[in-house]
Parts: sequence; structure tokens; C-alpha cells
Amino acid sequence: MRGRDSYIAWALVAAAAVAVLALPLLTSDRYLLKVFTFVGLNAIVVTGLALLFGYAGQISLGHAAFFGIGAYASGFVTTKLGWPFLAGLALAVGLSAVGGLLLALPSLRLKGHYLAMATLGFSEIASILFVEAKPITGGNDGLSGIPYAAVGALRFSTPQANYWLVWGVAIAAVLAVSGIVSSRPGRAMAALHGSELGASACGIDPASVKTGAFTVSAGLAGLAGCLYAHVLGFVAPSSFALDTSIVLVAMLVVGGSRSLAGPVAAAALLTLVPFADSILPGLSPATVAFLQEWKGDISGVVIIAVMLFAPGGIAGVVRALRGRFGGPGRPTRAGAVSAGPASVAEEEGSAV
Amino acid sequence: MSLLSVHGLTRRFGGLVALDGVSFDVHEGEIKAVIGPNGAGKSTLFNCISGFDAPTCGHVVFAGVAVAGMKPHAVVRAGMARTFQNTQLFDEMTGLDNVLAGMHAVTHTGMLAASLRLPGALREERRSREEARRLLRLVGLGDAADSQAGDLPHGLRRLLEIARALASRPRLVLLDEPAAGLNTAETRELADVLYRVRDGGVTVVVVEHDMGLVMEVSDGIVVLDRGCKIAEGPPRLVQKDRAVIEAYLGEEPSDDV
Amino acid sequence: MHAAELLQFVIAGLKNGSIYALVALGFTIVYAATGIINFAQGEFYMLGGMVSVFVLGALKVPLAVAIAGGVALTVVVGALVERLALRPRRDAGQLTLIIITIGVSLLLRSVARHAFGANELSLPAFSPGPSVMFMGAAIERQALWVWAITAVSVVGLWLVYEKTSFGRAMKACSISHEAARLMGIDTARVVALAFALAAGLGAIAGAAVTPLTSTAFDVGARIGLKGFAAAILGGLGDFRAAVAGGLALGLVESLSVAYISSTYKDAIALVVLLAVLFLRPQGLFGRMAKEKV
Amino acid sequence: MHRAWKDMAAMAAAGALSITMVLSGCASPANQAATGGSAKPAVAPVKIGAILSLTGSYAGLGAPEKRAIELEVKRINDAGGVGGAPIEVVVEDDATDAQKAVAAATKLIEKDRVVAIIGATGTGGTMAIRNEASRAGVPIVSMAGGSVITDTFDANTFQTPWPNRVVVAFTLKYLKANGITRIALLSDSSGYGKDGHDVTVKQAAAAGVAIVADETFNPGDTDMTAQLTKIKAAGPQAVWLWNAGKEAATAAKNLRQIDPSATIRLVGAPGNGRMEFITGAGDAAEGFTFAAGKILLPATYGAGTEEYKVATSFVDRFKTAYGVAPDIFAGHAYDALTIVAEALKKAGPGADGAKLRTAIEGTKGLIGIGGTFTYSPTDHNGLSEKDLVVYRVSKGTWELAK
Repeated sequence: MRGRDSYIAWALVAAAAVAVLALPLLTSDRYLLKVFTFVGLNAIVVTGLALLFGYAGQISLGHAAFFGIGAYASGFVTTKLGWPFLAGLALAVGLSAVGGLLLALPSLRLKGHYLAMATLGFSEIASILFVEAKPITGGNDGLSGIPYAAVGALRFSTPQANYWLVWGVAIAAVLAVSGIVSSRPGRAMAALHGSELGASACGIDPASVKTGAFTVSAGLAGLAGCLYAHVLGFVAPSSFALDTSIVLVAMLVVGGSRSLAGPVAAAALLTLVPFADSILPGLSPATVAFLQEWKGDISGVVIIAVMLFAPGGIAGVVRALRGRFGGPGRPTRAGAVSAGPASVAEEEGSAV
Repeated sequence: MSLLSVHGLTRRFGGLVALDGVSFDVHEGEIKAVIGPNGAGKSTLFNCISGFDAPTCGHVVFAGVAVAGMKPHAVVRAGMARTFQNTQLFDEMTGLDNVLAGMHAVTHTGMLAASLRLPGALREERRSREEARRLLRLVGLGDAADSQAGDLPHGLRRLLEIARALASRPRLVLLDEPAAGLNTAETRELADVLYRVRDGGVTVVVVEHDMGLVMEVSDGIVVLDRGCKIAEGPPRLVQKDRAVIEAYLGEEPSDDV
Repeated sequence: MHAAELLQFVIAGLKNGSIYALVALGFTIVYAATGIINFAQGEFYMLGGMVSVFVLGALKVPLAVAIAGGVALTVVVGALVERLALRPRRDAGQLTLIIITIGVSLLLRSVARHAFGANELSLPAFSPGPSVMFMGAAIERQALWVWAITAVSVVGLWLVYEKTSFGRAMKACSISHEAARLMGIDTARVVALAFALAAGLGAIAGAAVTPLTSTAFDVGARIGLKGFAAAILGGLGDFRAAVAGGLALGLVESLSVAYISSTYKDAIALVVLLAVLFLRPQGLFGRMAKEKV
Repeated sequence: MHRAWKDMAAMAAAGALSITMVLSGCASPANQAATGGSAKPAVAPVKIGAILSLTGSYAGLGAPEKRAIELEVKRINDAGGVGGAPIEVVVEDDATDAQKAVAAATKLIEKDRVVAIIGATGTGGTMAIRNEASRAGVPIVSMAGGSVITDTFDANTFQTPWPNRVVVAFTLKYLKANGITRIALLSDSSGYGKDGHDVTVKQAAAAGVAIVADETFNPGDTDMTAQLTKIKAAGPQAVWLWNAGKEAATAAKNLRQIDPSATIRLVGAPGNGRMEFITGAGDAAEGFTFAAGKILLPATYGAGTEEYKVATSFVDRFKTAYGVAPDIFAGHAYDALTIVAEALKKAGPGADGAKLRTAIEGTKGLIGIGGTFTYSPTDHNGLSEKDLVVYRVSKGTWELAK
């Protein structure tokens, strides 16, 4: 099964990557590029979260805090201390990864809603510190004048350059995480999600797997935060509050578990909804006014609609479609009725 | 020298004594059965040996290493794998991936190597897949590689969990009621699997209620009743032992409980 | 810090605490029947206040009738949310249902902004008059109402759950929907009633607190977070634990203002919560879900 | 496990498709424009951008601002527009979020080719769009009150509200004159609260006023009695409250609860010049003292003066159009639009960003709602203490404090 199918898969992914990277050549509309750059930033965070949540099954409502830590860390050192961009980037990813390590501690003892609250607590404390640590973060006035990203002589000062920087990193992140997911470490995470007991019986140490998943996902969120700071040039606490964490989780579940493409697509969908009124082509002013007025509702309705009609999320729909049009796709268990009446013995078997 | 030596193993849950000073030895290459009526402490014994539960007191020495109180994943690395009475498979993953996950202890690709798809990682992945397919064929699940564990019927799930346990290349595997819920044909097939496992050099300790299977495959039997070892020895002797019959059939008016 | 002052801090803590407790009760009702956290509970609280203000203004009816109207309409919204958004996906995983409630909360927040405007609205106090003095500390009359409602709610819910068949059915559902269905319990009806009850209680809380704090379309998010923290602190699933968690959270906040600093009162309360979770992962009064091997 | 690959492949195809679809049509997106006024005139309209917080926590400020802008665009266009060309204000919502504010600014500059941007409603949004706007040479006239907007000077950014350094100085003078020399601070953790707090702490000592207690709270808090109890223990003569939201009314009621005889005066800031505060606080608002512009009581402009005529005409038109009197935020929007319009008249409708910026900076003695604006290369705020008066709430409405 590996042969023909995986080559087609590789080809399609490569094609998509080329299409995404080719966008700046096809249009010089700076606004469109900036909006799609925001999609790229969210895609990086969501890729990390998909590993933590979709595969390792650890819920986190605190990743907006890592996004913030990355943004402030790099923003501060490059603006106030004159560090080069790459040093700021390294600090941002490093600090966030350490934060992820710390946040892994509660996950070793807590599960489900309790873990969600612990990560929520961490994020709220971070939000308070972003506001109160005025000498570093600039408090509510925010940190402004953050220089453009620059690697050696190359300065990313145009929307095209920033777009390529962000989507280059996003594609690299997706490839890296898909490498993890389709081999030993990713399997250990999925095993942990399936059954912590079964994973221990396979010689998998739950503590180290959870810590690894938290650290990588936090590091990626920090990376995205750093790019966000340098792309935007300004960072304020309002972007890293509870609402952002909740929307990130919504992107994950709308995207579907055990998938990278689903959450990235959901990140695009839920990021673009608020901008729908200005990026969708050929809308009459009345429609634009309607979209602008009812923006909040549309995000809510989109989330509800996807969850109602595609419980497996976007990934579930794709798998179901692929399953129907040839290819060995298997509809996920949650959505599909298992072949033949599930024998009572089997039901009994899974009741631990 | 015995591969696994259990000495004076006791486990109390408050007032209830689930295991009371159980001692026995398992030798390399043997198939040892542990039998006893429900609630005799068989599963507690397995949990204490495999690290899922910490004994109140007593020793468990495996290949010269004291494993009592070690964390479960460390026990697996020491070379002792196990299955569960209620199968703990990864339902959302395919059969092949379940067995691949079982190889975690004997493979070492880290997150960095995997993310960069380093040659070493890809090579290990290829070798692991081949070995996983071999193990699936060993237990007769060759064609279940791509189906999801959750969709497999009960009997195949048991065999898949055995394959997964073998994936960590253990020297000893603890099977917790592998024949539960199997029909006669499936039990027949399970016996062959046990022989193939033993012939592959893996010592087997199995908890089982199916007396036919136990009598046929086991080299030695340990009998537990109410947390105590009441008999040990080859199947022929244990079958006629008064205490065993009494424990199971309770003919003699035993002391008022 | 002499006695009257300390008492004032305690009363302030209990006042906030009882508000958190009422919201925590709403979370617990839905959790007890479905095992999910209803992220729209904050919006039920908001609707209780907003709709009551609207009814009072539009129909010029006495306060009590307006609040009854507000609560009734929110109960209808709660039932509709369950019927339209949650029931179709009843057997989906908990996560899917939780995300649906997130979608519902965004939707309700935005609809409320359109319907009632973006500015804050207020309600007159239930029984106007100066504060009641108690050993040198002052208690607002409305705070007494909030305490009374909290007490009645927790006792009422305890009775419903322990003494009525609906309560037993609710408990059965929370343990296992499949088993409950096998026992002939119409789980759909139980979940619908749970949402209606949670919406009603949230609305009563919202209406009772609006005279104190006034209300706006976006109050749901903050108060929802506090209610969720209180429910977790107490231990999910138990009404008395929810109230205890709420009061504890309120007290920790007001005492940290008194003794440490008001700037970090929320941070300190969260640190305390994280410490409790670390020592007792199931909350102060929750039972540890033992994973049987 | 590598099924993930298949998902990605199928998703990639769909993604590429949707991108090309958006691209193909993005040539001519029409968007919402508040033109109002006469039919499509022959002369192309001059486009002005407006970034307002119509959703999110500042929705309560953005809504009146939008109303004021729509009202004023009509008036300006009816009176012949600017130099014969009508003006068109393109409104974008930043949902009180810096990221969306930047995106909105880029859209207004790149797509709508606006000559100036009015906004943003909040300090965060304003600071976020400065880079984008100054790079494109599009002047910004912000309606946010944060001191940082003009303290960290940017030649391209102007401000219409009264700056906190002027408000604080003016209020401290009033307090000192009334023998209040011991005050406590109660500020929220939002931009408005922190900014007011920091400026007050900086100026209080010099003005001879001692700060005996300094407590804070968060937007959305349901009760501030604990903080006020601590404040009362410090024995201040007045509590200075820095909060523009609904919490102000709660704080007033909490204070009245622990200080029934109102021995401690409650002092506020321009952000409290809202009817919602009085209705929310009820009789606890009695005696509430704060400095603000003259819009709240047009009589304070001085009957018969030009300022009075401008103010009352705006108030009357606003009331007839929307049924409620304009608040200070509507006033800030009116001023921002009027400043840009007057500058366009001077620089001519076809002026580019740089010329328009200089024209705005040259605004002298422009009579607006917040006061009389005079900008200069060093002062991009244009207002002074003479544009402020001190109000005192009595019997449910504002009154000029003695």
C-alpha cells in the first residue's frame, strides 16, 4: 500500500506547498498577503497543538500564552537590547519550550477538564504578567517598534517576504511534525491517547511522552509568536488572552483528531471568517455590511455547523470521502457504524 | 537459576488481603500457568509483578533484577511484557501500528530524528515494520495489519495484544486470561500461538480459567485461592491435589467463612 | 487590621464567592448529566440579566415579573441549545460537545450584542434600601438576596438529586448513558431537563447579580471562567462541592487583596487552584476516579 | 499511521483550489462605504478610512463613534464636501484586537486608497497601525485617550481626546483648590485604567496631593469592596477611580456601601462621562466628580459663542437621528472627522498623504466638540486645560462643579 498511494500523496502535498508559496507571485495585494500570513501563523501554532491534542490527547487551553511569550521574548530583546532576529527567535522558542515543560507537570496528574483548567489557569496568570510587567512588555500600551525579521543581509520588510518567511516556517513545521507523527514518537503519543495502561505495557513512559508533546507544541507556539511580533511590528496583551486559546482549541476539534491537514485547514477557515467581508471577491456593499455586523455569529455558527455535520472534523470528512472514492481510507470509528453488529463481548471488552 | 522468582508477595487493600505471601519460580523456556477461582488474586499478582501495582511487601526478581515497585514501562524495558484481562489496545490505530507501538522499548528514534527524517530513523522504521508484520503472522493476524484495532472481533483483539506484547522482544510474557471469550477453534489456535511463542525462546506465564488449555500447554501450574498459594507442580499432580479440588469444587464443608 | 475590617473582607469574599458558586452550580448540573463542561453557561448568566432588563423596559411590568420572564426565556434558550445543537451529536465524544458549546457561547454573545446593544444595562435592587450593618461591616441587601438564592439552589438541587427519580436518572446518565438507556431512562429528556435547569439557574444568578454589577453582552466569558474555576476547585459533579469551591475562590481573592496585593489577586487565586489540583487532582471534595486495571 | 499523509494530500488539493478562487476575484472587491449625501457625484469621492471597535470589549465606544461619523459625513457632503468633492468614510471593525487593526489598516491603505485613517478606538489598535500608516504616509487621527499615543511621538499620528497628562493636571488643581490633599487610587488593569494611574502617580506629588492607597481590579470583576475597604482604612479624602467600563458604577455602589455618609468623595475621569454610569450607580453616583469636555453640558461652552453653536447643533442632530444625546466618544469621532475634512479643504481633495499630514498639523483654533484644536509639530493633541471643565453628578445628571 505504500508504493503508489504515498507517491501521489507526496505529489499533492508538494503541489500544495508550491501553490501556497507561489501566492505572492500571483498577486501583489498586500492586504491579502497579510491576511494569509496570519493564517500561516495560526497554522504553525495549530500544527503543534494537533500533535499535543490530536495525537497525544492532552488538552491545553493555555497555548495563547506561549504565543505571547514567544512574541514578547523576541520583541523585547530585538527592540530594547538590540539582539539580532535569530537570537530573539531562539530565545522565544527556548522560553516557550521551557514553559511547555512546566505546563507538562500538571498533565502528569490531571486529566480532561481538570487539565483544561490547569492550562487555563497558567494562561490567565501569563495574561496578568503580560499586562503588569510593563518594563519588558510595555503593559497595555504594548511593545511597538519591533524591527522586521532579518537573517544576515536579508531583511523581511515587504508583505511578500514576510509571507514567505511565515509560510516557509509553517510548511517546515508541518513536515517536521508529520515526520514525528508517522514514526515512533508519534505512535507513542497516539498510543498514550488510546490507552495510558496499554502504552505503559508497551514500555512507553507516559510522563516523558506528555512532556515531549507539551514542549514541542509550546516551542512551535513560541516560534509563531516570535514571527507574529516581527511581522506585525507591535504586540499587545489583548492578542494572547483566553479567547485566542479557545479559538485555537476550536480549530483543532473542527480540524479533527489524528490529522495535521484537518487542523491546518480549520485554522485557515476560522482565521479567514472574520476577514470574509474584505477578502471574498465581488460582494455587494449590503453583503459586506451584513458580514461585518454578524461576524461574531458567523464564527459561532461555523463551529457548530462543522461539529454537527462532520463530527470527525474536516479530517473525518476527508477520510470518509477518500474512503468512498477508492484508496484504503477508513472512516474513523467515531463517525462510522462498525461493520456488523458489535458483539456484546466486544462492548464488554472495552469497558475498563 | 530461575528467570522470574516471586518471594513472599503480599498485597493488602486496607483490611482485605488480596495476596498473602505468594512465592514461586518460573524457569527459562517454561509455560507456567496460574489458576484459581475468581477473586483468588490472580490479576493482583500480575499487576504487582508487572509494576501496575506496588506490593505491600515481598520481592519480585526477574533475570537477577529486583522489579517490585518499578514503573510499568521500566519493567517492560527489563524484558517482561504483559497483556490485560480487558484488552488495552489502541482502537483508533491499525493492527500494524499497535504492534509497532509495542516496539517502543526496543527502538530509539527520538522526536528530532523523526522530524528531520534522518536516515537512521527511516531505516529503523522500515525494519520495525518488517518485524511487526512477522509478529502479526506469528499470531495469525497477517491480513489484519491495515484494519483498525477497534473494528476487530474479540478473538483477534486478544491475539493482537499478544503480538504487541511480543513486539518489545521480552524474555518473559505475562498473559492475563488470553482465552477469555474465545470459542473452541480460537482456543485451539491460541494454544498453537503459545507453543510458537515458547519455541521462539519467550517464557510464558498465563493466568487462565480454561482448564483444558491449561492442562494441555503448561509445564507447571501455580494454584491460588483467596490470595494464598495452595499448590504448585506439573499439571498431572495438581489435577489430583485435594486442596485444589476443594478450592474449586468446595465439596468438603470448609471452615465457616 | 481590626475585626470589623477583616469581617468586611470576608463578606466581600463571600459576596463574590456566592456569584461564582451559582455559576459553578450551572456547570455542575450539565456536567452531572452529560460529563461535559458547558462553555455557554456564562452566556445563560448574561441572558438572565439582559432579558430581564429588556422585559422590564419593554413591558413596564413589576421587577419580579420581568425577572420571571427573563429566566423563562433563558430556560427556553437552554432547551433549544440542547435540542438543536447538542442532541444530534449526543453520542459523539465529549470534546465535540464541548466545542459545540463554545460555538453556542460565541453565537449567543453576538446575538445579545445585536439585540440589546453594546452598552451595559442595569436592574433596580430587589429590595432597595441602605446596607445592613453586621458587627461593624456593611452588607448590601442585594448581596443577601444572592446568598439566599445560592442557599436555596444548593439545597433544592441536593433534594432533587437525592430524593427524586429525575435526580437518580440524572446520576445514572452521568455514570453511563448506555447503561441508563438500558434501564429505560430517556436520556435525551434527562439531558434536555439538565440544560433547562442549568439555564434557569444561570439566568436567576444573572438577574440577581445585575443590580450589583449591571450586565452587558460580553460578561459571560469572565464570569464563566470564574464559575468553571470554582467548580473545579470544589470538585466536579457535586453541588455542595461547587458552592464550597465558589466561596473558597471568592475568599482567596478578597483575602489576597487584604494581605497581599489587589493587582495579583486573580493570579494568587489561580496559583491556589493549581496547588489544590496538584495535591488533590480531583478537587477539594471530588472523588478520585480510580482507573481499574 | 501515515494515513496522515493521505489527509494532507487531499486537503492540499482543496486548499490550493480555494486560494486560486479567492485570487481570481480579488480584483474588484466592493466594500461598505458610508457615503450618504447626494447621488453619485461627477467628482470621485475622497476616501477616508475609519478603524473602530464595533465588537469586542470596546464595542460600547465604537458604536457611538460610528454613529457620529455617519452623521457628520452627511453634513459635510450636504455642505458641498471638501473643495467640491464629496467624502466617503470606509468603516472597518478591529474587534478590539491589535492584529485585526493592522489588517484593517492595510486593507484601507492598499485596497481603498484612503488618504487618512480615523481611529483606532482603543490605544492598542492605534499603536498597532502606526507602523503600517507611517510607512504608507497615511496620517492617523486617533480617538483613543492613551498618553503613549502622543508621548512616544510619531509625526504621522494625531489624537483628539484630552490627553491624560492634561486631564490629571487639571483635576489635581481642582482637588487642591478644594482642600483635597489625601487621595487613594482605584484603577482597572485595562489600557485606560493603567494609563490614568501612571500619569496620576507621576504628577500627584508635584501638585501637592498625597496618594495614601493604590488598589487595582480587573475589567469584569463583580465586586471591589475588598479594595475599597483597604482604601478606607488609609483614610483618604477622595478616591480617584480610573475605569471607563461598567465596573465604575459597581465601585461607586461598593464605596457608598462602606461609606454610607459619603465622607469620601469619588473622583473619576472623562471616560465616566456616560449616562450608563449614572443609571448603573443610581444614588451612589451623587457627588461623583470628574473632569471632561464641555459636550456633556453645552451651556459650559458659553451661550451664544461659536463653540456653543457647534456643540448644540451636533447634539440636536445626533438626538434627532439616534434618539440619545452623544457621549464623549461620539465627540471624539466628530472631531477626528472634522479635523481631516478641514485639512482636506486646505490641502485640496487631491492632496497626497504628506501634504494632508502637514495640513492637519497646521490645524489652528479649530472649534470641535472636545474643544478648540491647535496642533503643532510638537503637540499632536491640540487640546489644553481650558477645554475641560469639572462636573459633579447631582440628582441624576451632570452639573458644573463649584
